[in-house]
Amino acid sequence: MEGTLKKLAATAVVSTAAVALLAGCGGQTSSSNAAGGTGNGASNNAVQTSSSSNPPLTILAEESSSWTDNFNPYAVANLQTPNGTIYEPLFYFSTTSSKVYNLLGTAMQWSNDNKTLTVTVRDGVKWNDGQPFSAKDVVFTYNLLKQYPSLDTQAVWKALSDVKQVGSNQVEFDFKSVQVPFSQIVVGAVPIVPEHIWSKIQGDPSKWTDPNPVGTGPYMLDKFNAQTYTLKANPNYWGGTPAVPELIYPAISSAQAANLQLTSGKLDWADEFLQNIDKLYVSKDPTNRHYFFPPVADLNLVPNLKNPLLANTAVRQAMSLAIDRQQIDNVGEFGYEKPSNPSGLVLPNEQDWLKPGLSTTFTVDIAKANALLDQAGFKKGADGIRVSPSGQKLSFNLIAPNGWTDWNEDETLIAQDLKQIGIQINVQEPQQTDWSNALLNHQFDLALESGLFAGNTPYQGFRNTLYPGMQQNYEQYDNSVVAKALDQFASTTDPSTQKQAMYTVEAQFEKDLPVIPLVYAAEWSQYSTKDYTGWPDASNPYVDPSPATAFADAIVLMNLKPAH
Amino acid sequence: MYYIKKLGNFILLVWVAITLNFLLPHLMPGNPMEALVAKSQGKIDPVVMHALALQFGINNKPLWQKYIDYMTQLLHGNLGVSITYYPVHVSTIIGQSLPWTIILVGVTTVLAFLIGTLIGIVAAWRRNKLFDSLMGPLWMFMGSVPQFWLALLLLYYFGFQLGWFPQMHSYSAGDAPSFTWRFLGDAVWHSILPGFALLITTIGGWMLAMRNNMIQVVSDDFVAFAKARGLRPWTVMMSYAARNAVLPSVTQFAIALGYAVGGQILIEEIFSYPGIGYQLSQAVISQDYPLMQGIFLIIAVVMLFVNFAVDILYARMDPRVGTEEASA
Amino acid sequence: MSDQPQAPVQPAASQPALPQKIRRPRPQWLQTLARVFREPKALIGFIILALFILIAIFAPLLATHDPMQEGALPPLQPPSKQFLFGTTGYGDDVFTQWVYATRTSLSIGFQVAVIATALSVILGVYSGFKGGKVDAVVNWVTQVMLVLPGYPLIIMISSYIPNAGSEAIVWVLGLTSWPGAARMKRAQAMTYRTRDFVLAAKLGGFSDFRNMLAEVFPNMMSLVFNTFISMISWGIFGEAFLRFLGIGSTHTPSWGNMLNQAQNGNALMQGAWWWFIPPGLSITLVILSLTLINYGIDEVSNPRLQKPLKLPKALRRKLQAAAGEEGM
Amino acid sequence: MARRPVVEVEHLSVGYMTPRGLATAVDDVSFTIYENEIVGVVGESGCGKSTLANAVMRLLGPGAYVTGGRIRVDGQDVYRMQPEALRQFRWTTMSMVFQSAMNVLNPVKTVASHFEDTFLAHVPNMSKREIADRAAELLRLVRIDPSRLRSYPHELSGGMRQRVVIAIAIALSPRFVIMDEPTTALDVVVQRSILESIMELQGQIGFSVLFISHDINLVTAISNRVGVMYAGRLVELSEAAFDASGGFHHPYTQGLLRAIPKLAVGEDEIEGIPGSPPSPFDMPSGCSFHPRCPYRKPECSMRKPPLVVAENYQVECHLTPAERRGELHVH
Amino acid sequence: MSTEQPFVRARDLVIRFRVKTDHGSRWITPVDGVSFDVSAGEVLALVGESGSGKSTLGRTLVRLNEPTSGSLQIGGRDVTHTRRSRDLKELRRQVQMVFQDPFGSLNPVRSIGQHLRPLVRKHQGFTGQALEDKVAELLEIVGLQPGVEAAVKYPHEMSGGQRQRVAIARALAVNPTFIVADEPISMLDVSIRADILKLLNRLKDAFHLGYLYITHDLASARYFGDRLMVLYGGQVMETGDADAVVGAPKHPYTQLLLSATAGHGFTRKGDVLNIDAPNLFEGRKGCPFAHRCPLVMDVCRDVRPPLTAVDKGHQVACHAVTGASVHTPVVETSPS
Repeated sequence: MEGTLKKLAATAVVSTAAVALLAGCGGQTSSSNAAGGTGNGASNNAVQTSSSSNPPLTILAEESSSWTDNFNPYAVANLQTPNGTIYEPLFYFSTTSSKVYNLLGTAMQWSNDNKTLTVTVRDGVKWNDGQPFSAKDVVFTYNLLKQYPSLDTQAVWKALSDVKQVGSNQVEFDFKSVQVPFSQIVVGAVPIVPEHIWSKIQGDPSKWTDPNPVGTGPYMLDKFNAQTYTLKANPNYWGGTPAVPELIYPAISSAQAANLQLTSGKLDWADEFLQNIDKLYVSKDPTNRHYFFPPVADLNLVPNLKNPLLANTAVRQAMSLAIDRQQIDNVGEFGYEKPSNPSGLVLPNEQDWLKPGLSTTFTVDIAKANALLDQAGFKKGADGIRVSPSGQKLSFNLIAPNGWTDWNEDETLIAQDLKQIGIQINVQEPQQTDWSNALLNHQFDLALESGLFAGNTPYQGFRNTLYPGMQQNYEQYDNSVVAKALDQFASTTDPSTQKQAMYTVEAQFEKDLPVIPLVYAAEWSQYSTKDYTGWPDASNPYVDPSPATAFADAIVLMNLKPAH
Repeated sequence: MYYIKKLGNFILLVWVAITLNFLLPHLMPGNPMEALVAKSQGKIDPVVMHALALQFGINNKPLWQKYIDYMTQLLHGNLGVSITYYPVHVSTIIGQSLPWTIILVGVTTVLAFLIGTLIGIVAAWRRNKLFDSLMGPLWMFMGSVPQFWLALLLLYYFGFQLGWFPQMHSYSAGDAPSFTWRFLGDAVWHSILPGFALLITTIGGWMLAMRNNMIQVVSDDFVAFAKARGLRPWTVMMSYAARNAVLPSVTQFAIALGYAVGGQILIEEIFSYPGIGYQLSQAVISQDYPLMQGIFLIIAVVMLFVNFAVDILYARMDPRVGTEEASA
Repeated sequence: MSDQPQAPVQPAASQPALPQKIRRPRPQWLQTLARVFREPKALIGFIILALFILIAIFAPLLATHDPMQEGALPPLQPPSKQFLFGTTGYGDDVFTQWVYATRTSLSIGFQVAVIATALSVILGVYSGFKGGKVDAVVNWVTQVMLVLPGYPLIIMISSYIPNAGSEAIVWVLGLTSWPGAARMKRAQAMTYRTRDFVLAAKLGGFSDFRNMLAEVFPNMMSLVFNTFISMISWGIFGEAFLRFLGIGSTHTPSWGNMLNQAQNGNALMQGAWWWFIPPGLSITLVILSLTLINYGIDEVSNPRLQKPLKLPKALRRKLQAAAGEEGM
Repeated sequence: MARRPVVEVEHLSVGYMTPRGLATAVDDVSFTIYENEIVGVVGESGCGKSTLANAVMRLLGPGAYVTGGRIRVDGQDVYRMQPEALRQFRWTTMSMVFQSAMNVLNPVKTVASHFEDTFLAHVPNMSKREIADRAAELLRLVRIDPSRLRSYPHELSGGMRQRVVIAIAIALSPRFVIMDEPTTALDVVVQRSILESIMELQGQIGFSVLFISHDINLVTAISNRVGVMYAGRLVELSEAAFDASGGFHHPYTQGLLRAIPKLAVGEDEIEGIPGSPPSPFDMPSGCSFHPRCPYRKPECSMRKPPLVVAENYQVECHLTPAERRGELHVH
Repeated sequence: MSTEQPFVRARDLVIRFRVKTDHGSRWITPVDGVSFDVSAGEVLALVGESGSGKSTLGRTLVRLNEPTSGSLQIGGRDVTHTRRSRDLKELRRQVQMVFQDPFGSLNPVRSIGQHLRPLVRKHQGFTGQALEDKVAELLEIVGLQPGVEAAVKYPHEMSGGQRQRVAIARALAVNPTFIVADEPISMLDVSIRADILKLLNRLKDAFHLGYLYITHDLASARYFGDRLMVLYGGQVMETGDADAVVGAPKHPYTQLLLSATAGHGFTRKGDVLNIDAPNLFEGRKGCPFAHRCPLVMDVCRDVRPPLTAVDKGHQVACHAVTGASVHTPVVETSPS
């Protein structure tokens, strides 16, 4: 949805920070054992090193009127994307595939009834100031987070009880309880910082701007000014010198300015929402200009289940049947966001988890929807609005943040669709903060909301949305079958047990429709193959293609090869 | 005496402005955390929120306590730390963006004033002649064009379609600000489109005001007396008519200069110009209190200072000021 | 004798003095208005404005498509018989949007003008005329308001109004735009405070309130009207500015919203000028018309701005001929 | 004594263009001012006397046009000069003291810079020193301390301002000075002292004066000859006679004199002229004064009165001298 | 002059204002210790040049100014410091004012009828047709015939003289017993002045009106005033019977004023006099006229001369006149 935040999306820095936070928030453990074997794209590039003559890449990852000289990877408010190319976590868990990348860690091993995770740290890694990297740095990093809760922006110490070095190159993570999926955050979303620098910071390190970042990643800071900063290749990178010698990050303050730059060919990699992208962008240079908009989540119509009318499954079913999702895609979302799957999964990313035999698509069936409502005793009044047996009108407020134009358009379309079955929708567009507060406090009838389900597995998304008491369970769904299945999933590393648990959740989801999925929310990305190839695309969605996904950027960049 | 009174008034107004700057954001519903949660679409874990709250130093101290803290910090010259750019100091952000705003908006304001005033002088002097009947409607039209609309048209046509001018930024990427001709030239080059949009839409106001003042002054007796004395027409026009007619515009000019410090939100956004206006609008939207307050403070102080300076200047330009009698 | 001095000479006296037949002269402001209409520039302004007002009034009749049916048409169609102004990238008819937008934008402009003018009149006239403590307070508030940067303040306020519809925008713009106008009115009202006719009314035993309403206010009509016109401009500009920034409901068609949508939809980049030009040009034309009207009022109500009349051509030629004969 | 004419006004007519048409403000006025002569012109507001002054100076405001006649000053036709020639002619040959002494000085310039501008416009190579010396000398002439050169106009009293203006007016020793109500806004005592200054200067330097005022007593006291204007016409031009009531001949002039309260104890009879001056759009036929004239005859409303020229006066009136004195006609 | 209780009785009136100057604000005293009486039906002419305090004094009688000290009794009631609006209204029912500028004293947007009607309704209680008749009658009293027609006119449609007549009618509408006429003819054309003066005179007799007639013109003061009071620098210089003061002025200032009046003793020769304005700042000493006085003595600069009777009802404040035994006129004063 970034493209739609428009001007209201504040300093995009903040929103990207949040996205970056969440990008890691999904996942499971079962595949983590196997992760060590997954090929690391970076090593492919180790071969060709004569990159200095290659052209630079100009990248737009976030809209900002100007940059500030702050590269502290823990300063949440200003987590600039390139931190992912300067600092690295131990592992990276792809959200668009099941791949797991070994970065500073080379292997993971569960023990102690899935309560202890032992990570083997990579040998021969140097910080970009030439100092050697070791497991000590990893332990230092995690303990720093423990010491300064303000740095622990992923809340890893909520789950951890201890982090300690084992042997020369291993680090042991002790969990308070069995929380296998959460380990992806613990080892996949915490950038490791050098002890020899960070131990010397005076006072709270979260208040330090880290103007000369020392990391292990493939790039390091070159030049900085408020309008543009550049990163240069780290010659000592353990994965070999990246093919792209220089990354340029211009500050662009609005989506429109960014679109202009993009269509002018001045950006090589971007994550812009752009209408008519084929005509505006691709057609200017069809051989080199490409885009890839992988679905990463569902856009849901969230009903407040504490509303007795909306608690009625028949009403939700009827709504789902009446909504023309294709039209929402075509008109509201410009054909970029395909209709969702009834299972609640994001396909094709999570194809592996789909329970066989579930219906594959939503269909529009006004007659059936009307029949469902008739059956449930809702009669149409003189004004065409249905009335419940107890005399209440089927009339609901629908909220979406003001200024999110595509959602605002979607709202209107939904209202038009539901009118046909006698449900009245009052479209409302509160300010983003109010919309958010309404959701958190459950003071709404219907809301548009996109749960960022995407992760390495569907677990986190379902848990967030459906588990009782979760913050994102805005609809207040409470189903013990679902909750039990999710608990079962989290406590095991066995793939087949996990699959069975997921099937249970999917079946319940399709039956209950606790939220009504509409279309997939997509991640935007445009890239040029003029100078470099090897980008993630539909045929090989190895990581999230958006340049706004911090740690994934390093993996993409290490996968690029000169085009000529 | 006159100056002392003005200075006293100035200091008092600065204090009120500071207090208002402090109060206004706090009177608004919500807080930066809520804004951040909203922006992240509500998916920040409560524990994480705790970390953020710690980072931002958000607390539930009573308002008066916060006010005292704020004033104490201010007296130490500390504007605080921005929330959106945490942990960068507000003064750093202002220092980074204000110069560009002053260069772009300040210079265009001055230019618009000079050009508009000059056209106004000549138009009034040659009232109802060809020059006047062309300039009046032309600049009236230009003054009616929405600035951002014109800016976008210019950007798309001259920046995008023709590619004659840069589309964004205040200087070329990869350049570092320096006092070389090349850099200055580059900076001027980058300011042409936004500057033109600002200039062309604001000249009209000055021109019309000056024309009106000038026409009125021209009918004053001292102008007739100057003509009667056989002074050269240029002397009569500039040193008699215009010299007096410009006085009312000077106050307006001060206000315009003051507002110039606030930047031009849309122009800066459209051209990704690293100015303070866009910074401010973003601060407002993200409820970045410290940044908002810092920028508001700068604007208010500059505004008041410019007003104060103009009062002084005005007193020099118009010897009558400050001595007129008023009965109590 | 001279006790009845004009009786023998006043032509009026020779007419029968029947009370019923007495010509009641039009009040001065009506005469002024009539003269404004005779001013060609102002007349053009009135015609343009009238056209837009007609469009606004008859929007439902003029609209060629259903304004509520969103996205039903093929997107980005250039102007044609079917789509007079083409269609948007969202598949809406631009002409239909435009006529309804005219209605919204004009009505917002008028409403803002009503609020701001009323406030500026009430506060300005009252404090200027009354003087004393009330005046001191009002004057202070005005000064402070003038120091706060306008647009950022507006953004700040409006971004916190839940579900900022047109009404919210009207109130925000109306409540923030009175100070400048109030200051002008205060200054003028102050000059009336010591005018002889006001003193005479005071001596007649009438209250200050009555004198303010009956003696002072009617004399300020042209200033009030001037303010009203300027405030319409301000309202229209302000609405466009806020909506372009994305503040306020996007479902109310207005010129600012159309521009916002066109901009979001990259209208210019896609060559869809028909989507981008009408709203901006409409703003320009309406503001221009208002400027022209204000200009006309100025020229007519301020005697020092009145245009000197030229000798009729025939008379001039005759004089030249006579001068030639005389050998001058 | 063979007197040289300095100002010759012949059949001058001036009109203002108004929405209702052309309004004649000065109607066929002719007179001559000789060397070293003071000619006073009196009349009530709107009679055209200021328009006359401005027309002579070729300083008519916007909308006012000379519609006939010609004006020669020092032998040169004022209205046939090129702009640059006119510019140089002004102040070196003719200058003017304006009605509103309060407003004729540029409020943002010092007295000294007014002198500077004036001198430099006509004697470009004059040095600052010379200008300062000359300005000081001029101020002394009008009895103002030269230290006042540094003052701004608002720092001077009305009387002083008017003296400064007079000093500026004679700065370049013009042959002819127009004084348009130079003392109207001033108190009587100040008024008198300024008039004395004017007369003193005129005696010392020698220049002709066209002195315009609404105060017939004042004009009579200062002028050699007095012209009386009514509704745009110069209805009378007479040798100034100090014995006021007997010296004037037009019924209007006599009416004016009767309307003024007298200081002398016992002279308590005053009488206004009935009615008010005609509007330029509603000019009475014949003699424009006839509706207000106590001695009017039938022919007064039918024909324009002839110009009656006598030894020491000229008057436009149908009445015989006896009739004008009201001897034959009792109203 | 009547011997009964005078209608206006002013004693030692002092009025101070604060003014802003280059050197901060200072107090001036435009009216400084002025005492006088005016009886019902009597005209007191107040003569002085600008800055003499005559207008300030005039406005004090209708209490547009409040005296700083002294006492002011009008109609037997002390109104020196009256502030209650009811009492002020009561005062203004008795005392009305006619202003100098006939163009400024009428509201340009209100017709003549609109000026008068509310007053007549409020103060005389007429309504309906009676009100219209009364307004017309008032206008006819001041010489605007026919009244009904004058009532529908707007000020800009009238000449200066007609406007001043309306202003007088407005003052009459309240049925006052006393009128402060502040230079009512100075801005009018000469030919009209006489008629306005005569009108005021006629009203005086018809309604037994008393006037404070403020003017800078000695001749009209003598013509209209019963008694005359010469003011200079806020202080009374000379007061007495109008004919006596003009016919035999005692005070050097009165003499100067008289000699300066054109057409009366005015010659082409004479001394240019010091024309500096009097010092009004608080703390001044002596006689305000001292700096211009041809008879000035040392005592004049230090001691304020008391107002001393030189004749019956004729008082002069001058050390040279009352202090010295012989008075030698220095300026030609005899009218021709």
